[in-house]
Amino acid sequence: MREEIGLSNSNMLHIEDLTYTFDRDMQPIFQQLSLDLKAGEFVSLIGPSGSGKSTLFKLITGLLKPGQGKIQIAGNLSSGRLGKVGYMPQKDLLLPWRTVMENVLLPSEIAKEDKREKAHEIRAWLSRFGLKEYENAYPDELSGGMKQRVAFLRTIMTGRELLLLDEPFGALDSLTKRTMHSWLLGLWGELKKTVLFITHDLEEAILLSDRILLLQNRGVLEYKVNLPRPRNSESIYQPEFISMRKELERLIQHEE
Amino acid sequence: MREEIGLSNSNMLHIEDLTYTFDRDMQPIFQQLSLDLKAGEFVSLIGPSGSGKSTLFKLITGLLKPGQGKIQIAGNLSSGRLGKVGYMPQKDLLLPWRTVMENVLLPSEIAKEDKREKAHEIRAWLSRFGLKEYENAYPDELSGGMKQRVAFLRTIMTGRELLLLDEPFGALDSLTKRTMHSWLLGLWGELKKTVLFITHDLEEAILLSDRILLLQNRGVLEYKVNLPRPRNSESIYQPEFISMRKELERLIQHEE
Amino acid sequence: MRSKWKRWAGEYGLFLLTAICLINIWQWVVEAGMVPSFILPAPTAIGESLVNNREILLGEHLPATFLEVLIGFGISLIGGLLLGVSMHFSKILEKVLYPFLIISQTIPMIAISPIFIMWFGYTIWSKVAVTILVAFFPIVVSTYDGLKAGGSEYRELLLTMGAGRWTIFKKVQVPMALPSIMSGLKMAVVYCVVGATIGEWLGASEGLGYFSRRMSSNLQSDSVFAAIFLLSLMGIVLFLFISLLEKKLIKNKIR
Amino acid sequence: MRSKWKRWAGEYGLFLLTAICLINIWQWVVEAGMVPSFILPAPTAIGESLVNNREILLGEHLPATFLEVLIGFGISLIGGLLLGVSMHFSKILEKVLYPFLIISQTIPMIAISPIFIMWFGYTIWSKVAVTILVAFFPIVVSTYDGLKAGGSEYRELLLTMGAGRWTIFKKVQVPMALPSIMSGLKMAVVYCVVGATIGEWLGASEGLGYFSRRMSSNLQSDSVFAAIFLLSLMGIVLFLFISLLEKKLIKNKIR
Amino acid sequence: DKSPAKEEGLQKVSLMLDWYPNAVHSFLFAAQEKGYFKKQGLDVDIQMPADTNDPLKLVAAGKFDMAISYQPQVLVARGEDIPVRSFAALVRHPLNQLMVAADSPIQSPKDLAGRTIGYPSIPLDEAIIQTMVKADGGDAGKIKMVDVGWDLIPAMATKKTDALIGGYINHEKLLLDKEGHPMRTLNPADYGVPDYYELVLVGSEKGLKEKPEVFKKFMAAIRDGQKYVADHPEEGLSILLKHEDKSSPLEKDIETKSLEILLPLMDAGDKPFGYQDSVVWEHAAKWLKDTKIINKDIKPEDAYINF
Ligand SMILES: Nc1ncnc2c1ncn2[C@@H]1O[C@H](COP(=O)(O)OP(=O)(O)OP(=O)(O)O)[C@@H](O)[C@H]1O
Ligand SMILES: Nc1ncnc2c1ncn2[C@@H]1O[C@H](COP(=O)(O)OP(=O)(O)OP(=O)(O)O)[C@@H](O)[C@H]1O
Ligand SMILES: [Mg+2]
Ligand SMILES: [Mg+2]
Repeated sequence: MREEIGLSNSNMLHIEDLTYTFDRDMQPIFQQLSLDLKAGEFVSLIGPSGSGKSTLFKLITGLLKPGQGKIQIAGNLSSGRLGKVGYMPQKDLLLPWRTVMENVLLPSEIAKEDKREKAHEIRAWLSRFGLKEYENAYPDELSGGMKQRVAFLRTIMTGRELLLLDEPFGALDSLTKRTMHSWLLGLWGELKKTVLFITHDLEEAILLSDRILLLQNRGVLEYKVNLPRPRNSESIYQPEFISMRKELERLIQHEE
Repeated sequence: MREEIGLSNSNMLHIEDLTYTFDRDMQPIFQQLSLDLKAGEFVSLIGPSGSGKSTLFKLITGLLKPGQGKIQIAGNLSSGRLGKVGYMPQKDLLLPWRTVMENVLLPSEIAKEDKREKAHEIRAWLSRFGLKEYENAYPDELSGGMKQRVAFLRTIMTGRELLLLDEPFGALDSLTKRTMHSWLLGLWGELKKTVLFITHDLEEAILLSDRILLLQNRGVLEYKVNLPRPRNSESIYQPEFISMRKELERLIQHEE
Repeated sequence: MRSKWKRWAGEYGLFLLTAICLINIWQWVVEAGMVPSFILPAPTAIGESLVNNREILLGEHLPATFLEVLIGFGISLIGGLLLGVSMHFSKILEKVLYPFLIISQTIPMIAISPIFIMWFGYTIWSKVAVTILVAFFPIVVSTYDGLKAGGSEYRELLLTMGAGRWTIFKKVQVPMALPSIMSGLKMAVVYCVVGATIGEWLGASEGLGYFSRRMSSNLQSDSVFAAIFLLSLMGIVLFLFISLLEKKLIKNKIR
Repeated sequence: MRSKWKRWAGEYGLFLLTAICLINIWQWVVEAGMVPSFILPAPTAIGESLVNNREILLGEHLPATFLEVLIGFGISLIGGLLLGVSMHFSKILEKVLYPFLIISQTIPMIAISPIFIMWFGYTIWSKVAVTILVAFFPIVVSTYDGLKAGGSEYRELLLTMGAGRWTIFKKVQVPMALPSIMSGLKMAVVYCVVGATIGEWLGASEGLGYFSRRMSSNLQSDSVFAAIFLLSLMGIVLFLFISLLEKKLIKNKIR
Repeated sequence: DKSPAKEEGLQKVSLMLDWYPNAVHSFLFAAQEKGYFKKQGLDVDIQMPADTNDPLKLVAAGKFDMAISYQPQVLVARGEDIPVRSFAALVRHPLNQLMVAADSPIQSPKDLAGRTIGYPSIPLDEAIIQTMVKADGGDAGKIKMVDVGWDLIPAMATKKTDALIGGYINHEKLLLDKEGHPMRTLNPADYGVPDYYELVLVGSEKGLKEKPEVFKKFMAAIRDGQKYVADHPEEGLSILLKHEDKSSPLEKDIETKSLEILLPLMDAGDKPFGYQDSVVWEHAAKWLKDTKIINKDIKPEDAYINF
């Protein structure tokens, strides 16, 4: 017992023997899934479409209740996980009746923080994200990629230690994506956030992560990324990088 | 005059001097944009987030009216372009009150085709797309990638000659994506469809396209993909392919 | 079978319990003489009157009122939906008709009852006319407002598929307007009941409204309230029926 | 200034035109003797009566009714919203109260007029009570039904941000329910006018409803219709006011 | 002219009318205007009902001290154990009479066979017709009674019915005449219906027992009022009209004619205004019992009291 607590305390996220099923008559999506995230780690989650990545995120946030097993965040084994992590859903889910600024302010409003101050901070972020002129635009005036950036910024503004990002850069062009990457790496390095990151872009996964988790029906397969940091976008053409990618691809194909 | 008609007739899509502005006081999104798609061509459209790719699609479909310039589809210069192209929007836009099957049946219903027959056809497609068991599921029971596949299938079912696909495979993992690629290439080769394809994945663009169009503020930059067909997913590790990708990346960066 | 009963109890049990409590208090209040029974008769007296008059109440007056309600609601339903839809499609129609619709709601029945009698005489149609006048408004407003709501992205998608206005209307706008429309229908069906009652005041020879008026002039409050009890029951049953329909229609829709 | 006028004309011109046409036809029908003037007086006669009685109509009866409407609507608004919201949050409350709400709508006012007078006497409150009885229902139903509608994804998102029920309610559910609520308010405000009229029949010494009933019993149809004209006008103005509010509130919201 | 000190000494009395103020109520407004109530130490508050049945109930419930109602209604009420009692007869003969168009072939009640009669669905009206036709030797089974709701006049004016019962000779008839539909009336009292009191003043049994002096004072005041109106009909009427002008003007010609009709019907002859004759009560009670309007045995002598 003591050991367990000791173990979980050092981890930001601890999942043990998680089993979840949507419908009783359907196959479980996870069976006995276990994984750990150390504080300050950057871990990517990849896996086939429909394998349950987004569902896992919903379980971690507390939106869904696990059938069996336990989920601990920063050592707290409590069922009240809601509000403990920064979650960016796969759909942008910007409130259509709020402007960009108002949408990004939402977490601060909920945390009852000083709006004026935050608005100032947000304005700085917006211009870094290339959204300077869109502060007062409504979501339906934005392009797909812009919406994603706004949703990403909104997640950042929750100020949580553990960030769950569900394909945050899926709709971004390579240049914008690169800016966001370097920015995310900076944030992660500076603020010691822990990030769990869903992506379909293997290059992105390798570039950003300490570890890559491959979610599959049989469980989770771990792949360690042994690249020195700091990394930058040029790295992707290095031979180690390309060989890693190939290996990962083989792994995925093999698993199927 | 004669020449113009002659020219446009040979093209599936002909855009000339297109200018479009959302708000009067804002900068125009396109200025004097021109482009042509020959029948049976496969062309990718890339460009920074917010550069107007989706807007261009909306103009081509007829959802938006051009400020200046003209758009011809299969030589018809008519303002009634609605219903002439197969359009897959960036958001999946599946009707939440319809099942997967009912959503995919929508174009056939609108075209007043025989439902029973189509349903049969769709069932075959669904299993090819790995959605066999989801025929009667509602959109909110699907993962992000599944929704995208359903939306893609719905676009195919319009049966149009010209397909406008707005990031159709953005939320798909590499394996599923690969299946879809080979399938799309097959469809295009067999049925002689003309495809205009928005993507942020340069590899995808190179792998699939005859030409790549780079949309930027100053206009469209064309890049010809001189790779022999048939191509397959292994091609991406070939040296020509990698050099092409690097060239393209340089081009994008240079443009910025 | 048993679980059905249980569900039913869960659904209505609490209301019944509260109702029984209230009825007991009411009984006590009347028996204690705090309210004279000729103004508010005791529940037992109402029950007695219900039993005594069951034949004419259930055999004659209830069916008569029910028929008026059904016809009135049916016509309001069709007409209201049509009008709401037409107003949605035609700005002109909307601008012309909306004010008249509001006017129709602000006119006290007493002022136009002679007109109704002139037109419809003392037939069932004068009562149906009042019912329609009362039920029309919520149906039109909720249909019109419901159709206004959102969904422009879906509409655009269907446009690109070559769908006409009518198809878009059927496949996108109606499903999206359904919650609002059902909300209006629920109100309308309840108003129909009181509309029929008022209609029977204009002149009738049967119906619960007629019966209650007659008994009122005979100073038989218990019978008046017996009729009101049946009217309320009718209102609740019709309301529940529409609610059920709502659940069936919207169940797998906007979730 | 001019463009404002133009917009106004575009908005209401068509209705006014139609109204003028109809009024002319009406005048002609009455003058031709097709309808007896004591059943439907000529518009000119109504106008004359309006002018002749302008002092008591505008100086006494209109303000009296307006006050009743305002108080009644105000209370219904607050109470209806509160009740609708409470019923949304508490299944128990919903199950207990909904049937009573429906019952309240099916009881013919005339049957309980002695009860009203017993409780409220001849004060303004008996009229306000009727107004509330009439306006409450659409507000509660539309609030309750509006809050039921969709938005579960947004709700989930806010949950993950640590928002409580109340925050989610304020930030997601209220904005999403607003169209439905405004729809209910528009109906309710119109019903308030007729509610005040009915209230005045139960006992009053002023108000447009009182006036119209008095005049009706004296067969002075022109004065009856003069009062109705003012009632309709009040209904339309209040309706337009709520519509304006609706536009302001929902303008940049669900587009 | 009113000193507050004097006002304070006044006893408050509430009175509910049978209907909206009209010529029949002239004596009340005259008594008020001329200070007869004040002279008796009374401050009378006059209200109007929503429904003609309300005044009785509200008096019985103690919400009002007195009300104007109808003699048969008082008897019906006593049959229903509603504790009210009449304490003055205001109009001593039926105002509610059978009306037919002036040019109608109906000359007497027996001619009603096969005709439709409009009425407001009050059982009393049914009894009146039955009695009238039977007394006239007609076949009561061949009559069609049609409920015309609360609107009596349009039923007649739009010729939906051949005859009308439930309307007053001093109101509906005058209005119909004025609108170009001249009416003839057949008095129920001429055809077997007892000559009952149309309008009576009622109080609750409790009130009448506990403070008879108030009623005595009230009677004194309205006797003065009625005397004033009888002596100066024009002035009496103008007091009413002036009072009503403030909220809803009455039509002078109609009310003038109405008062002309009413004054003789309100005159008690050698007895004081309001006096009630035990014979009238007995006859009315018997007739109501015979026609099954009332099913219980009631004592007519308990239904009224003279002051
Ligand atoms: N509400 C639901 N009811 C029933 N089944 C559901 C529901 N939500 C998701 N599922 C099912 O759960 C499985 C996993 O879905 P999930 O969204 O977690 O996949 P994913 O790994 O995020 O996929 P993608 O990469 O396509 O987003 C899918 O098969 C899906 O059909
Ligand atoms: N309804 C609108 N009103 C005003 N501006 C709009 C509207 N829709 C789009 N825009 C603007 O037009 C520009 C182009 O948008 P568009 O959606 O075409 O970009 P995109 O190239 O598709 O970007 P992405 O790759 O991020 O999807 C953006 O700057 C956006 O803000
Ligand atoms: Mg997902
Ligand atoms: Mg786009």
